Amino acid sequence: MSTGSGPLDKHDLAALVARDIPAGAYVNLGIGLPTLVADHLPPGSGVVLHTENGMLGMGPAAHGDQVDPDLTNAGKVPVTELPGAAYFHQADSFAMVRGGHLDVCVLGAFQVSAGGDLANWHTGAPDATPAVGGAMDLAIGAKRVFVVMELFAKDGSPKLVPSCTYPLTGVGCVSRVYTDLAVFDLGQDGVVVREVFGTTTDELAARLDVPLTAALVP
Amino acid sequence: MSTGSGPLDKHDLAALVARDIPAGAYVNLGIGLPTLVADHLPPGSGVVLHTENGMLGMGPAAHGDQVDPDLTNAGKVPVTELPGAAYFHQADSFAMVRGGHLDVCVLGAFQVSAGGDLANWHTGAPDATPAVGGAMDLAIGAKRVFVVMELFAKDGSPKLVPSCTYPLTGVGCVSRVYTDLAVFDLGQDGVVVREVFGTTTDELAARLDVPLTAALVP
Amino acid sequence: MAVTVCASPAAAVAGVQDGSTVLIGGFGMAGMPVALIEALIDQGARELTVVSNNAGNGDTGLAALLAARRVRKVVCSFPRQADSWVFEGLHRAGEVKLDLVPQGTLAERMRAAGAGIGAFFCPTGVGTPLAEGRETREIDGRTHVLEYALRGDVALIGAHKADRVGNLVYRKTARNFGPVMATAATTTVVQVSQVVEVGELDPESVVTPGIYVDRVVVA
Amino acid sequence: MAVTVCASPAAAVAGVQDGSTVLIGGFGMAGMPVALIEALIDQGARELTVVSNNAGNGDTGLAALLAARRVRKVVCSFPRQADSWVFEGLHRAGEVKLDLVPQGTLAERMRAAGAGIGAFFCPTGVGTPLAEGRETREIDGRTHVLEYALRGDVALIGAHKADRVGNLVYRKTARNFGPVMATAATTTVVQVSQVVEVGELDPESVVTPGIYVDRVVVA
Repeated sequence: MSTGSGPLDKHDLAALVARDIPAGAYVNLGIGLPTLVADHLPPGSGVVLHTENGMLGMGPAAHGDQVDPDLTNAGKVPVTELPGAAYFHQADSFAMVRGGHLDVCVLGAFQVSAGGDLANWHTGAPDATPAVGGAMDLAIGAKRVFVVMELFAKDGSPKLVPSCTYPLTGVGCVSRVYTDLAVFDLGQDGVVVREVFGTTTDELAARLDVPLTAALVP
Repeated sequence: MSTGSGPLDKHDLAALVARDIPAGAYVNLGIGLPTLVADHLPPGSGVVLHTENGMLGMGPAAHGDQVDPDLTNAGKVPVTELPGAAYFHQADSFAMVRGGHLDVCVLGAFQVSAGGDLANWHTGAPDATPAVGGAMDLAIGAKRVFVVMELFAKDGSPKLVPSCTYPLTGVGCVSRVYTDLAVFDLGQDGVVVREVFGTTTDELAARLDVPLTAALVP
Repeated sequence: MAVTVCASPAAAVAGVQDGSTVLIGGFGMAGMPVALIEALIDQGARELTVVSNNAGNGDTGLAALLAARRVRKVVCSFPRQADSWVFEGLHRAGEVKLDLVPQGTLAERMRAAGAGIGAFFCPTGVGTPLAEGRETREIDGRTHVLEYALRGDVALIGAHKADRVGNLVYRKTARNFGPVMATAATTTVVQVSQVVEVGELDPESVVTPGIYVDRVVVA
Repeated sequence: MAVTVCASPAAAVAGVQDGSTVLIGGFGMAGMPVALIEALIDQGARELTVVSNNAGNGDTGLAALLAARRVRKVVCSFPRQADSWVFEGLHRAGEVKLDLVPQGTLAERMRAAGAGIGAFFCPTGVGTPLAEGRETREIDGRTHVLEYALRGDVALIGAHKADRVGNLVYRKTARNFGPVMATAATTTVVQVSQVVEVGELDPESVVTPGIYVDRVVVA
């Protein structure tokens, strides 16, 4: 259990997630912060990135002459193709997602509940245009769903909550939450604090409304 | 309404079916007698043959050096590939069948009922090993199902019957029956005799246990 | 039946009826059949239900169809994008209905329509507002929601090359919804970069066999 | 996770448990992974449920597995062929059970397993003995029967080429059940003619992406 000198910035957080992705894993990275994880996968890890618009073996973002309007990621950003890639259509792509073939999916979140419920598609605001994309498929489909987010919202309210107040994306699907202040495992043992960054489990327990257990030091 | 000099042999029967397949149609020909229909499709008809083991654009049987163990029809007979062919896997092949994309399917039969029920997969004999293959999918999937068979079994019993005594393949799925003695349309008007060969509608009516209507001469 | 290679996008979209359900391919702009959508605007069909992953970008293509007030309802997974102002304005004003469907379920419902599957039990969305009030069933210890096949009258899709019998190949992630939509519509219209002779496409690499294609146009 | 290129068919089928459900590719002999089946006979797993389109030809391959009395039940569409004497003898003697499934439903049930679909409503077989006593439902004016996903512990399939990350291409109608079974099993083992380097297969033409493949062997 490492403790740094303070909260993690988004790049450190992405690096932390990347560290926990097994070599050779098939991984889907959500839009936004999760996308940064790709920059921290070690060369030769053999990790294969899936993009739900229809590709395995996605490479880094495309620049300049590499840009091809027919080759984008799920965020519609131009990307590149790695050797060993494969293309497939949407029904096949989501068969892959929903069928439990991805080893890890990394998603952002508005809220995660202690029981692993995920809310990341809709704030519930009545005037907001709802948009779900592949979030619900990914939430219930991947073997392990990691969430990466800041632990507290801009207004200071915790995003790891006893039960989500925002509309759900999936029920009991999140197994680990990476935040700027701590990493949490969610499971049968409740919420286990694996690592803290510039804080302590006791401090976190005072700020969160969910019971925390400190992980046994290995 | 043509009347030849006598009952049709199997090649005349196959030619008769081929005559009624529209140019450019996508067609599946069942094992046995229906397979002969391919030999009678006029050159340039643009008819595309589907074989349910995973191909569109099937060509004639392969001979000599053409034989490739990786290229067979649904009867496991080596066949050839025509220009414009496409290969696909079993789920895609039967999605095509069941989804109503084939214009015509030509099948053999043990029995067909006046209401269009088809029995062609199982004699019902208790010691027979049952085998269905793609017969049930084809029966309910194609836009039009033609049956080609002899009108009477070897023991003299009619194969066009008020209701099938053999186990069914599909319910109300057959729209036309080609036999050595006559061609029948099955539909809302009951059993309509379109053509007879070396016999008359009255003679047939006497030998069959289903009400017949003579087609209006066009 | 046999494919028609059309002389113009206008000829390719001729005959679309008012009130049709139109499946429109593309994910963002990749695979979006812009010329066919523009021709559909000129063609004039109204009261359309549009099924597409997104709800239009900028002011062209699907956004222009929406702006021309031809669309009654959009069935999609992700209408909210940086440049989806046309849809958002119409939706907020109550002028276009939205039926929001998870992306995988959207694809699978169209696949089901093309594959002769009436409905299927799907684990996506269970316990969320998108499954509220819907029929569910426990299968193998997991709750599934019943999803019905989603069929189109017309599909407008983009592909890379067609041969003269309608076999299609796509390019990279522009493949997306094209192959699925081609199977799910009564009439499938394809905008391609090139029409090649029969025999030029490798039969092992054809993605959409010609049986699913009715009209092709180079645009 | 990453693919293992195995040194022998024996290594490729190591660890198959007694009582497993084994999906075996092929339509007749086309695509039949004969070397893997022979290795499975040597490996010795018993009480297997075998899912395959046919029930063995002649005295080799699946027929030999049956003759070695390793199979408790066969799930297939077409067990009766000119040379299926081994299966027919055992079935008539009551030593092997038969679960007969229409060919398209067999494929679709495995696809459902691979695609995370719990069950689906299918029009095939309605009103026939194969749907007797089963749950049905009227959808869109047509009766459908409920079919459940069919999953394997192991899939043994044949393909043409694999690259070192497990992407597969097939040859002609030998493709048949391979791509579907690869998605439906916990462990997928593939017999290929050739293993090529990463980058040698065209990403547009890969039929089975490596994500579905666990072990590959040249045989």
